[in-house]
Amino acid sequence: MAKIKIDSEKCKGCCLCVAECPRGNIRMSEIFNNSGHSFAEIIDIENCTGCALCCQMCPDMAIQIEDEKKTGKIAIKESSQRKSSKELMKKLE
Amino acid sequence: MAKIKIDSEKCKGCCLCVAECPRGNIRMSEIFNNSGHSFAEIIDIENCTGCALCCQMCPDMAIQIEDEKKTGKIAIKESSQRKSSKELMKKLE
Amino acid sequence: MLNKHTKIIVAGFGGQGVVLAGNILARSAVMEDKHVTGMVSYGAEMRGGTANSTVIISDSKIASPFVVTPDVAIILNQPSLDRFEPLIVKNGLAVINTSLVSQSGSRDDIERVNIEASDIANSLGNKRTANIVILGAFIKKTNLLKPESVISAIEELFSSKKPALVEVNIKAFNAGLDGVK
Amino acid sequence: MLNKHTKIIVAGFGGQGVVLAGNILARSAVMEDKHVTGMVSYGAEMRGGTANSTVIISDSKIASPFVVTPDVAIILNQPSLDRFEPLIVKNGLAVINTSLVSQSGSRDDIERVNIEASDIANSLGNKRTANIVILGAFIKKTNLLKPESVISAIEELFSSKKPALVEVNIKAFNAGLDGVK
Amino acid sequence: MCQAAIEAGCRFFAGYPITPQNEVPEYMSSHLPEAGGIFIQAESELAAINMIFGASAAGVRCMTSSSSPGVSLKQEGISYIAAAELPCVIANMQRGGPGLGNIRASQGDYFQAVKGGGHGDYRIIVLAPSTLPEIYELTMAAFDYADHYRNPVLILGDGILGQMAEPIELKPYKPVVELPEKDYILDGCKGREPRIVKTLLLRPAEALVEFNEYLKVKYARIESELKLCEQYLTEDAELVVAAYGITARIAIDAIDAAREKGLKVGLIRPITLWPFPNEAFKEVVGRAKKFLVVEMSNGQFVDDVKLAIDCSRPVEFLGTGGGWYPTPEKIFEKIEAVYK
Amino acid sequence: MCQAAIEAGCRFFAGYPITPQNEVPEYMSSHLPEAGGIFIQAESELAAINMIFGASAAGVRCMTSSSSPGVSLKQEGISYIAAAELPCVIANMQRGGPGLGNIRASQGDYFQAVKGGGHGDYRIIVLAPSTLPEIYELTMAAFDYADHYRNPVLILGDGILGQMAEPIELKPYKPVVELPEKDYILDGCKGREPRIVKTLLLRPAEALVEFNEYLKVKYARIESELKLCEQYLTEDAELVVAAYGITARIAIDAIDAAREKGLKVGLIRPITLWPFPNEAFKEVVGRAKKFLVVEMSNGQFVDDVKLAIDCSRPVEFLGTGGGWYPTPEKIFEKIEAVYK
Amino acid sequence: MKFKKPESLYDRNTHYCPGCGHGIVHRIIGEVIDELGIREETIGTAPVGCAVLLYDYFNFDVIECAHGRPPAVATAMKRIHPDKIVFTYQGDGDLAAIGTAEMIHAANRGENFTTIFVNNAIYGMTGGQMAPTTLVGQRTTTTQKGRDLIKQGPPLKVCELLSSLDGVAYLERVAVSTAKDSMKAKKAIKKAFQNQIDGKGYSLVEVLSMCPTDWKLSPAQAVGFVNDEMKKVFKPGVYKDTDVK
Amino acid sequence: MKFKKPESLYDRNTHYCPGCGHGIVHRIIGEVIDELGIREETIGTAPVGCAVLLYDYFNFDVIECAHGRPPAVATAMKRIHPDKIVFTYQGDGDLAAIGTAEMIHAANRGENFTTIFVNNAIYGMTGGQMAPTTLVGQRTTTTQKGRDLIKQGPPLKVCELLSSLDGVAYLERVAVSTAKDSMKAKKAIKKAFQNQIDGKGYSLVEVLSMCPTDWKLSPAQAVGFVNDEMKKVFKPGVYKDTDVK
Ligand SMILES: Cc1ncc(C[n+]2csc(CCOP(=O)(O)OP(=O)(O)O)c2C)c(N)n1
Ligand SMILES: Cc1ncc(C[n+]2csc(CCOP(=O)(O)OP(=O)(O)O)c2C)c(N)n1
Ligand code: SF4
Ligand code: SF4
Ligand code: SF4
Ligand code: SF4
Ligand code: SF4
Ligand code: SF4
Ligand SMILES: [Mg+2]
Ligand SMILES: [Mg+2]
Repeated sequence: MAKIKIDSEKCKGCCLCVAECPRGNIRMSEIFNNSGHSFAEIIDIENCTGCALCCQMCPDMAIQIEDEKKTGKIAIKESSQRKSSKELMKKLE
Repeated sequence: MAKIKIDSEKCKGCCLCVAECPRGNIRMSEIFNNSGHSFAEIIDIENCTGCALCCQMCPDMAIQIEDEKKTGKIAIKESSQRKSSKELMKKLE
Repeated sequence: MLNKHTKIIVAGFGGQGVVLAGNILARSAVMEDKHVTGMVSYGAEMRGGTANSTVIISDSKIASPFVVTPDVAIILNQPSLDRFEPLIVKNGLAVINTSLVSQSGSRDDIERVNIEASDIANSLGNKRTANIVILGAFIKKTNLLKPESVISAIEELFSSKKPALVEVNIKAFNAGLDGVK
Repeated sequence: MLNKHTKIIVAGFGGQGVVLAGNILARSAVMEDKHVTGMVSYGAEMRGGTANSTVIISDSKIASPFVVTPDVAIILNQPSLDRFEPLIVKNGLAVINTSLVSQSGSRDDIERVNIEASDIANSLGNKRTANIVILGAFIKKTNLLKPESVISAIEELFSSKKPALVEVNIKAFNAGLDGVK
Repeated sequence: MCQAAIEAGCRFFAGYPITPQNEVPEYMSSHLPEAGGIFIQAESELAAINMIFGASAAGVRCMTSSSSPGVSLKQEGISYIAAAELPCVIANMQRGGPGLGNIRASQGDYFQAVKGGGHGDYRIIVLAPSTLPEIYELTMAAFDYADHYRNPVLILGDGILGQMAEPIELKPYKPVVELPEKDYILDGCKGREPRIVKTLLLRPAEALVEFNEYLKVKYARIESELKLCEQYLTEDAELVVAAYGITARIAIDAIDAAREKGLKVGLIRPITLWPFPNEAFKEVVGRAKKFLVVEMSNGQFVDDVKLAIDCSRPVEFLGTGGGWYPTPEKIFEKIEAVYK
Repeated sequence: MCQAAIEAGCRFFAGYPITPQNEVPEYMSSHLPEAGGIFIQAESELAAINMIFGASAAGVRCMTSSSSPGVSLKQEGISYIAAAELPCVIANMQRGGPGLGNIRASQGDYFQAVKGGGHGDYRIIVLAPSTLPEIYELTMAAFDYADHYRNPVLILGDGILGQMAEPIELKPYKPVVELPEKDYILDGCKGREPRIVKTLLLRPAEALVEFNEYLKVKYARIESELKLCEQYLTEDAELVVAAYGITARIAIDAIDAAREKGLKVGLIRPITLWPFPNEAFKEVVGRAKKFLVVEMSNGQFVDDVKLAIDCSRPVEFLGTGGGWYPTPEKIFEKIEAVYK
Repeated sequence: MKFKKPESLYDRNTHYCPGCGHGIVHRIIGEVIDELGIREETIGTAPVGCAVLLYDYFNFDVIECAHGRPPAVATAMKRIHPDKIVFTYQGDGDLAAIGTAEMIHAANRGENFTTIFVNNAIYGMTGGQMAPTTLVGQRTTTTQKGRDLIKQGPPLKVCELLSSLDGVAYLERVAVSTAKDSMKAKKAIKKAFQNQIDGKGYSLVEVLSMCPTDWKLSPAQAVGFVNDEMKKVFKPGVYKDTDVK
Repeated sequence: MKFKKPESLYDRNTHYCPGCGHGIVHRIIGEVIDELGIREETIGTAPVGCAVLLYDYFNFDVIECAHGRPPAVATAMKRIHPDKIVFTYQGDGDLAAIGTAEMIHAANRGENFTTIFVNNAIYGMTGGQMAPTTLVGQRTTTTQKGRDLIKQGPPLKVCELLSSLDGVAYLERVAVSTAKDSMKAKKAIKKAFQNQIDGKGYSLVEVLSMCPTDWKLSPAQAVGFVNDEMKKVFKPGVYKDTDVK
């Protein structure tokens, strides 16, 4: 399992990694980061092969892979965005 | 016989026509024209085929052919240069 | 400086439609035969970052088109509040998109209108209309321009380029009007 | 204007070496520690046509380097005579290459030195040295510069570029000196 | 500006994109062809100005537009067009300089426009509008002046004018000066002698001198005929603010404030920067004790003000370089400080 | 000029041929490589000036040379070099303009050189030699001023200076001002922080304003430190002729003639055109009753003379445009006419 | 597998729009320079275009040039510092429009520097005007009905154009529109730098790149545009390689 | 056989040096324009170069352009007067150095005018400096030891360069160094004008031409230089012809 990290504050939400992942293992967040972008998240860290195709495609160097050998937890930086759009939606119902 | 004419005042003495004439029928004058150039002369008008190769090559449009059918005299415009270099040479001897 | 004109700034992310909002205001004012000037600034950034659009509306001739100290600030996101709130004139007005602005401002000598413009826009099915929602709130609060003028301006500006969007934007504007008691 | 300097013009066809002749004069004057300025003009033409070179030689500092009214005109062909003879100062001098100048000039208030420079050059086997021949005549007539200086200048200027030509040019210069009684 | 140009019969536009004036080529690219005109996005500003050279010689009303660095690249071409006496309109929406600078509004190209950034003794007519309605009017007039005098006309704007909105009352085009017949157009010599458009004047040797003498007379004529200038509250002003373009508008706010405080301040705003409206300045000099020049540069326009009044009054200066505008507050402060 | 440049350590030259300054690249092409330098015949003047931009940033003393139309093409680049504060030497051997004009000597590019033909508020140091020995000296000094002030220096000559001969006493190079260490050079960031040479100043928003404020101070410093001017017989002159470059030499003949006739005439000859030697003019003003400006243009230099003396004396003018020089006779006539 | 920010790049957010190809190209260049160990020897040139601020991201010396003139600047730089590594980074407006002459002549002289040419078929920075490389039919702000073959001519193909020049050592066209393409692009860019180290002369890599903003497409659509439209006209491949006879 | 001055030329002596190729090219153009009967429809452009004064010799409308910019001027001229015949006459400095960008872009846009490109491998007017087309080893005033392949690069081959451009209709390289060549040149030039009449787009004929003066050769030697040296590097022939598939 690769130690893959997506820096949510670097991510600009372009989704290019999503299309690139052969495992379909990346999705876009429902919350926004500080710059107002929905950002990429790994769906299932166990499922990631560490092929780095996502990294190859990311225009913002938001995805890094620390080491393929060691296993570890995915560290998605917490977005400092306050409300998810889902929450907002709810309020409106 | 072609009615060929070389305008000695147009001629700048480049000699390009001389090399081009398949009949070897052009030579350079021993006198100078008003601009100080030795100029092209037809050696033997009878020998000219009117092929116009000389005209094709002349950068100064100094050679014209009036009509291929009619015969006529070659009209080399008289240079207004006063002395030939030969005359000068003689004086020095 | 001399308060003969109403100076308005609309500020937000590039992409939130601040320029369009400014244009709609300007166009509406022209329809009411007022004097008006509009200006756009992309800040120091070429791409991304904040953008703002300023409009001056007046009954008399306008000299300087610059807005340094706005009477009204229409604020679409947090960085814009941080930047422009301090510049609002005393007793001025801030119209704030509270969907994207959490920290409330620091001034207590200005009036405030809060509206969850982005949320309302989302609920209308087009999140890009938050700029229009907030315009509605602004108009309702100030009565600076007639709602009809704004609606005509929206019709005019969209119908040429994106006629499909006329309807949802008018809805958004009305939602904004209704969003303010 | 003020006759403290000797103003010389060398004029002829482009290609007759007027620039070189001017350079040799200037160089010789420098060798004699005189003040000197030189200038070249191609007339209005880019190619062909007439060229002239002017030199001022003086024992004192030279202000304007222009020669409008020469003290001496060294004339290599007919058009140059026609153009520059009228400009020569009263009691000035014209040195004329009579090989290529047939009509004698119209001024009777100037001195004249005639030399068949082109013919002499031809006889030396290099018709391009007419410019040097005429320089010889000029020096002989005026004694403005020492013949040795001119010869050194010729050596200097040719030896770097075309050493083969040093000899014939010195010959030409001497022929010029001898050509004037 | 574009609408005005098309209305005035402009039928050829060549330009190269540069912020802050991209709206111009963008507008032209779609509207000019609709009006039967030709729009070319050139490969560079050099190509653009030389296309204008060709278009003008071909006989149509033509225009190009750019901003500071791009206008620098056009200097050789402008010198050629002036030398060939071809009419054309050039717009410079100035941005902050020098170098790449920034894309804010600036008045840093005054010298280039008014003194001439190209080589040789030529002059171009320089118009400095301060509102969008004025841009509209002056653009139309620019084509007329260009044709009337057979000379390039430069509209010296700035990034703000390029990007602001203001209602314009559309007026149909009507020439403001007499338009001479264009007898220099190249369109094939059918039924007439061949024509040559050229700027090389080699023969006779005096040809270029004579041409320059002629230009001098022509320019003197333009100077005597064409001077536009606006005044505001100068009748009794003891301090006269001199400013042009957008800066003049800002100054008005400051002047109004000063008047409220009882300071007798007025404004003089040249609309033609060349010819410079010297007479208007001379007229004002009789009353004013002092001048204050305000410009968005570190001091270029100020020289012409001094020369216009023969240095007969103190000329104070408030300048902001680097694409920044002076606020009414700052101008007001300066007014208070220099007013005595 | 070339010898002086090489002697002063110039090791990079880029140019594009143009009459009348072809001798410069021709000389450089053979002699610079011999001195271990680099000569490039660029594909255009634009390429040449931008090569200079690169060469200067790379840290070597560098130079380019051209004549009027070619210098117009360099205006954008010059603005960039000034904005990047890179030292370099540019020569303009002016020819007759505008347009292609002719190839005679001219002083028609004064405005372009002194006011700045490029965009933005920048200044370049302008040196105007009048003799070949002076060209030799000033060329060496030009490299020093450029390095000292980190600013482009323009040598404003003319076709005559480019093509005349005059003996020069060769002197070994010795810097005329202190030469600061070049801490801006780009040569790879080994052992140091990366360096950037740039002219775009976007962030913070005030960056460019501040830079322009800084430039203003820098230019004021140059103005206070560097002013070269020569005077001739001005001690008792009632009429002072103001002329620069080759024109000043011609004027001297006329002045000598005037003196012979008892007219008290002198000459003031600025050697730096920017900074303009205002002080020298102010000093002369105390004594002189009138000025006569002589220049080979239709009137460009004359404005600076007026400004230098605050328009406090009448300034008469004798100009010849189009690449023609005024003869001593003509100047003398004018002197007689205006002398009262 | 490991994937980290190269040392040649600072750890900063860029100003590029979401999905912009410039970011990918930057990353590749950074990696190549790291791998070749030449960061401290490198001098980059910044163009005028969206990448004008590249010095904010690259961790080595950079000179920002006038629009279109990087090849002239780089020529001087490299001649003066023949032992340093010099590269130009240019957009299609910069390289193929205003800077055509400088590019062609530097290439033809065989100047020993490297050019990374980012072809996004548009003027990005100025807001989406037609570029010389805009496709026929492509809408831009100055060709609102699509580029017209008759009025604006066909797109300019830089690799094809340069391939006839004797002075050029290496020309390849790549893309960054898929991960695979990016890896190929990296190989090409590495070779272009290696050529310079080996003194082989002028090398240029043309990179087909996305500009979602000015194409008015989503990033995903933009990728599609490169893959489906651009590659058809601008065929990827090696156009010249003096190593291969 | 008859050989007379064409009507499109005035009966004047030219300012060209003895043996200069410009005179031959002028004559050919004059004849072609006469034969096509388009004298009164023609607008020529003069370059900056030895041919700058061509309007003194041609008997039709001419506009003299800034150095290198005739293609830009001609573009405007032809677009405004699509029914007139517009041609540029340019030297190698004008077209292949300072005017590279204008030439390439006019060609690529497929502007429907004709270019006569007189390649004499030197800057004639300014006194013999290196041109982009100067041969390797050729001495000029700025390459006194001969053009050096490393320092100045190889000569720029314009026909080869342009042949990849989709916008170009016709490219041929000819010479005027023999009578035969001149006749071929005439054919090519006639076709280039005919193409314009037929609306086929950009046509360029490159003419290898003599400059005895700046080559420092006699006219006869200059002819030899074209035949023996230039033709080796600049191979005559048709480089593109959209008529031929
Ligand atoms: C002389 C000059 N002309 C024009 C501009 C305006 N300008 C800035 S970037 C640019 C084009 C950018 O397009 P490109 O080179 O393709 O880069 P991109 O932004 O697409 O990456 C232009 C025209 C300028 N700065 N300077
Ligand atoms: C902007 C500018 N740069 C340079 C020149 C000088 N110049 C005049 S002609 C010429 C080159 C001529 O060479 P070419 O184009 O080959 O024509 P040729 O004389 O050989 O026929 C140059 C560089 C100029 N007039 N304008
Ligand atoms: S490394 Fe490969 S498998 Fe893992 S998320 Fe990225 S693309 Fe998917
Ligand atoms: S490619 Fe990078 S920037 Fe784009 S969504 Fe994925 S992580 Fe974010
Ligand atoms: S026409 Fe032919 S044969 Fe007669 S002179 Fe000329 S080349 Fe010789
Ligand atoms: S080719 Fe013409 S110019 Fe040359 S020598 Fe013959 S006739 Fe005279
Ligand atoms: S405009 Fe285009 S090229 Fe520029 S940053 Fe945005 S996506 Fe990238
Ligand atoms: S210099 Fe050369 S190209 Fe020019 S006229 Fe003379 S021979 Fe012809
Ligand atoms: Mg691009
Ligand atoms: Mg040539």
